[in-house]
Amino acid sequence: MFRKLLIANRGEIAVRVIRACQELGIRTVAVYSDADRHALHVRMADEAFCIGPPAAAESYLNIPNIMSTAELLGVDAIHPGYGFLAENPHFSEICQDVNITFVGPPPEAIAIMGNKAAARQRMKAAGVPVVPGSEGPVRNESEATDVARSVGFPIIVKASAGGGGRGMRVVHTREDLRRALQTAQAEAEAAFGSGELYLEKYVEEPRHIEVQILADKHNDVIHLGARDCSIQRRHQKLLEESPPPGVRDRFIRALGKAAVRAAHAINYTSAGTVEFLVDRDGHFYFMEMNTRIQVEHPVTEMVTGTDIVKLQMKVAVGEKLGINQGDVEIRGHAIECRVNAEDPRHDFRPSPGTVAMFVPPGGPGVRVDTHVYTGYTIPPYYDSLLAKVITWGADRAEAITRMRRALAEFEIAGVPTTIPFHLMVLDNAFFRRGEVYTNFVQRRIDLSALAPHLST
Amino acid sequence: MFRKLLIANRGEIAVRVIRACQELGIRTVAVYSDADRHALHVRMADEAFCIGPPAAAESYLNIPNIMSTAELLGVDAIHPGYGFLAENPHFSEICQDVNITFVGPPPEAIAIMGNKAAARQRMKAAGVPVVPGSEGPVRNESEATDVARSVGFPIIVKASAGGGGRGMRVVHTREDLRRALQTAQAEAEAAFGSGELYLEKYVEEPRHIEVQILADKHNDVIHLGARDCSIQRRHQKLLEESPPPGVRDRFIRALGKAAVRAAHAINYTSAGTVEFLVDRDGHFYFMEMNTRIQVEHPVTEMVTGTDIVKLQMKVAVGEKLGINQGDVEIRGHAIECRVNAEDPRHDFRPSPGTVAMFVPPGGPGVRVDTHVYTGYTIPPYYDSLLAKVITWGADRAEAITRMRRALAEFEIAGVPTTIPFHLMVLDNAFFRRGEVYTNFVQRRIDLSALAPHLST
Amino acid sequence: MAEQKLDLDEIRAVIRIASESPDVAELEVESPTLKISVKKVPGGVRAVISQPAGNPVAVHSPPAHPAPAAPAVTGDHLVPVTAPMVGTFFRAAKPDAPPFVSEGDMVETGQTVCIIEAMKLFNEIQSEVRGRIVRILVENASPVEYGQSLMLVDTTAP
Amino acid sequence: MAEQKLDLDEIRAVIRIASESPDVAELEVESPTLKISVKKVPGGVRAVISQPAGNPVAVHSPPAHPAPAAPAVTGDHLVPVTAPMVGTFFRAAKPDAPPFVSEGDMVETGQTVCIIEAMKLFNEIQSEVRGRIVRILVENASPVEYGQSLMLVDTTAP
Repeated sequence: MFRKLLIANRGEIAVRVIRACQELGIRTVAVYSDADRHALHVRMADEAFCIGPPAAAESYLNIPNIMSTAELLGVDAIHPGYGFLAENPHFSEICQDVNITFVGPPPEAIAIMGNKAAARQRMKAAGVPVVPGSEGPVRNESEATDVARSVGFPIIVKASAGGGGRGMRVVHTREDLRRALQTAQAEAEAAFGSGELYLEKYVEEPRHIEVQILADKHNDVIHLGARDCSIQRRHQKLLEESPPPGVRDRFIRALGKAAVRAAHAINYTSAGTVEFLVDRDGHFYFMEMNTRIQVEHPVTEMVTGTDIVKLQMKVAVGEKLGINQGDVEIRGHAIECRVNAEDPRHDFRPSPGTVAMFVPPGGPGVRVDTHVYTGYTIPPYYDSLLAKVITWGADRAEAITRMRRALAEFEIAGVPTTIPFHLMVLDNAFFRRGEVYTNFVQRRIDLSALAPHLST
Repeated sequence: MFRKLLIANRGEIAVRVIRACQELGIRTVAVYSDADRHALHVRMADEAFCIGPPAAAESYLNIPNIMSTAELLGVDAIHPGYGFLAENPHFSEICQDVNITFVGPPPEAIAIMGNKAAARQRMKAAGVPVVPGSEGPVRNESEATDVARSVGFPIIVKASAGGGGRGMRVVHTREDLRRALQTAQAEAEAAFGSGELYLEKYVEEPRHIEVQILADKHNDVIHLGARDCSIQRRHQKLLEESPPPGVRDRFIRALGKAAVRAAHAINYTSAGTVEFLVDRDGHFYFMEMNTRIQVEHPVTEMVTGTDIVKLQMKVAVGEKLGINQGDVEIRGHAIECRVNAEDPRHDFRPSPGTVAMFVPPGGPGVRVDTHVYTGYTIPPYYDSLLAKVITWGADRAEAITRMRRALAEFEIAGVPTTIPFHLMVLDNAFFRRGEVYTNFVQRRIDLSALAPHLST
Repeated sequence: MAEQKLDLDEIRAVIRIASESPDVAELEVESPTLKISVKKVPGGVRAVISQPAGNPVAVHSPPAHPAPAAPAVTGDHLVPVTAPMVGTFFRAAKPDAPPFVSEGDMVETGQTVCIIEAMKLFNEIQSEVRGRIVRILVENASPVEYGQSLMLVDTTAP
Repeated sequence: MAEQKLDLDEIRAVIRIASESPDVAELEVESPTLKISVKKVPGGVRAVISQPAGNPVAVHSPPAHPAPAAPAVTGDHLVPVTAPMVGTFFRAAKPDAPPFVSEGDMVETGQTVCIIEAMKLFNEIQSEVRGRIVRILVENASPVEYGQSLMLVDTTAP
């Protein structure tokens, strides 16, 4: 196993990685920006090194300072967490060059999945269903028109380098196609530096279901079942669960097989997630692959009894997975709510500040992953995730009532949080019946019904 | 289900019961002494009522004030937790008289198991192995001599009403028997108001293994596997685990069957625990039955995926258990450490005080049951339990390393705790091999090796 | 000469300052005549006020579950009659009987001022001081907690 | 004669100062008529402020992971040279070359005072002020964090 590992991240995921290292007997190095001097990951790590000013570009994205720290402190591995440098093939390559193990997939796998159009072609070739659309990028309007004619409207224009909804346009008629191509291209160029576009049939009211996979360096790939992440707001996941509600085991096995095929097709190693769109008729389509640990990995850990971050280390060091697909057994149901320092009563605006009191929930079936403690000041520079609450139940109903209970007892004073929003979702009759889709929040949740903020 | 339930207890178990009620949609009434005005159970319950001054005899044991509160606030059930009134058959009877459901067994079952000599006879009659010894109480020295001759020395003299080591004497030779009988009788009379004694063969270096059972009012009894509670200090359990290490499944099934037989023999309902002594040759003997929820119930919940407190409510209201023995499946391994406000460097002396900072551990496989929060003042009147940390692992080794990690990250400022002691046990080679017995702490742990307290 | 009475407004102001400062966990203010120490606790503020020349006075913030009409502060001259048990508070021996006492009445030490019914038993509650009943804090036939203030007696009344 | 009323604005001002100083956990201020002690919500770092008559306020706050000899605050006249990047600190351009500066030397604004090696590159670090090097805080060839104080320059030196 590794001797000493640097965590190139902050917040709850840095804490999560440190915990895994402690259980494996690996020494840890935390890096931190000036704004994170009092952060929990700094206090928990064996060593900590300041790598720059608050702005992420100059600290958590500062490859020279991170690599200097890694070399100065003699680490033999780097875990990138999620976000920041986690899906930067260049960073993964630099680690390789200086003989430090990057706990993640090889640079080539990151790069392929980073280009959406290329990934789509590759998956199609491997027999993984993709949404009907263009073969790779479209070069001009007439190509686009041909594709639209063959798959039928509505279609969606997407940027190859895209993400987060930018460079994306839904087109309902042939007449709107040209303008959509132009604006999407301009947007993509501005946002990602590449105007390359591709087309897909627009799947209406889809569910977002993803498969957790694990791959070792001995060509073994397994999946750990599926997660439903349909409860989103502006493409940000807010609540995730496993297994997906109202879905047959057979369907999940089919998804799992497709995900394993996807991983094999790009010689993937490490933990990864293959995301699928599922339409109302139960067809599934490859959407993208996240080549890193994900925020919502704990729901899978809770139902499978695995520790994905520890397994990530195990395969990174070159060991065999040690688990066959037949060993993976799903028990019960797990839900994760992302508690953010955002005010759901005011359009989810981020609300940094000092947490005057922080009493996390506990008791049976409750897991909390957080970097927050009483007295912690949330810096305004990074994302607003305060804590992940994960509940396990013998069935979905128990997981839901337990989550209600856990969120109700979660005491966070000093900043508004998304807890009132989550309680609304948990109480929603459609949600309780398992009727979820990616536009659930717009269609089913009336945010104006949230009681006015007490302090205003 | 119940409409409104009163919790006749305090501390973490009151919080535990409130959590179960919240998940079941039952309104809760907390009762509290003057010293517990700011306690977490008071803050979490729907209603709270002060029932007396700090001394337990005048508050948590004050049956008139508790019953008055129950009637005034119109509750339909009372949960006694553990300790205090939990095993008081009189209290259970009063509840029956006023038509309030006591969440526990019927008074007769409590009474039988409260008299150790009677329980022993009853168990023997039911075919549950008991330690060889007297048939019921011994009336005089000559009877005692006869018993000692037939089972052989060493023998142990015990008080029928006993507990906590009082009224107990180990006798190695015939010559010592008379004095032992006299002093044990005097001690038992002083401590319990009854000088009734019985004799058992003294089992040397036994393990303490107990079986969790659940019984409904429809004559169905199941067991949820076994717990090893051998790590004790002066008859106080400090660390518990499930399943017991180094024991075959077959043995646990045999224990389970004996425990179910014991429950049937006394028409038991509710959750209960049958405790066994296991000798070095693998023979097991009924020791006693605890007719209540136990401190260490979470380890069983973690490996079986059940919620014992919720099941306790379910059977109390008259529903069927809904689980057959065949549904009970043990997954992985769980350990509980009781973190007490006691100083292991000074003979475990209780250390009440204000908890200046309290950051409980989190992450995968960690459960914390506690009533403590940053700023909480531990009153000096009650027991010293601060928090139960329970870890789950795919196997015992993972549960142990996870517990090490969790305890190391547990931040409790302001009072000394038993955490350094637990870390010593977890690191002990004998413990790691599963070689445990009730005198493990005396034999294997060198308390003087604990580093001197930093603040002295 | 020196004014020994507590300046309650001053105390309130200091507590307010502490309450309104989210970063502050404890605040101690000491002047030649007064020492105020405020410790914030989850869900409330605990304040200890001492007058160097006088007796310490404890101020409890309202509990999470407010007891019905428990006065936050009682002056030196106001003594509460408190419930020695849990039960139902009655002002009179029978529904049609006159109340034992009313606001404005003088009471002697040992005089019965109300009844608390508990477990079907009627317990007469006596005043432990002599003085004038200035306020009855609990509605007739209400449930009362242990220690709850039932009425206030002004011991400086002539 | 003396104004005995509490000066609430003064208390507020002290709390504000404590709140605005992220490294400060407790603050005690004592004047002949008033003593104010503030404890902030626990965060990990404890600061002790003392104000002996006439001397400047000294604050020392060791970070959770003590960086080698990094003073958090220096007097007005002492300006630190800080590391603009992570790397290895060298006092000289080559192992056998003389150090750029030594304690007691005068330096001009823009004068190279040390080198930080990072990613095989040698970065010359310049002083941003003119003054006398009163202390070199880091051992030659030691790793330095971003923002770490490397040396102190006394700007009041003639």
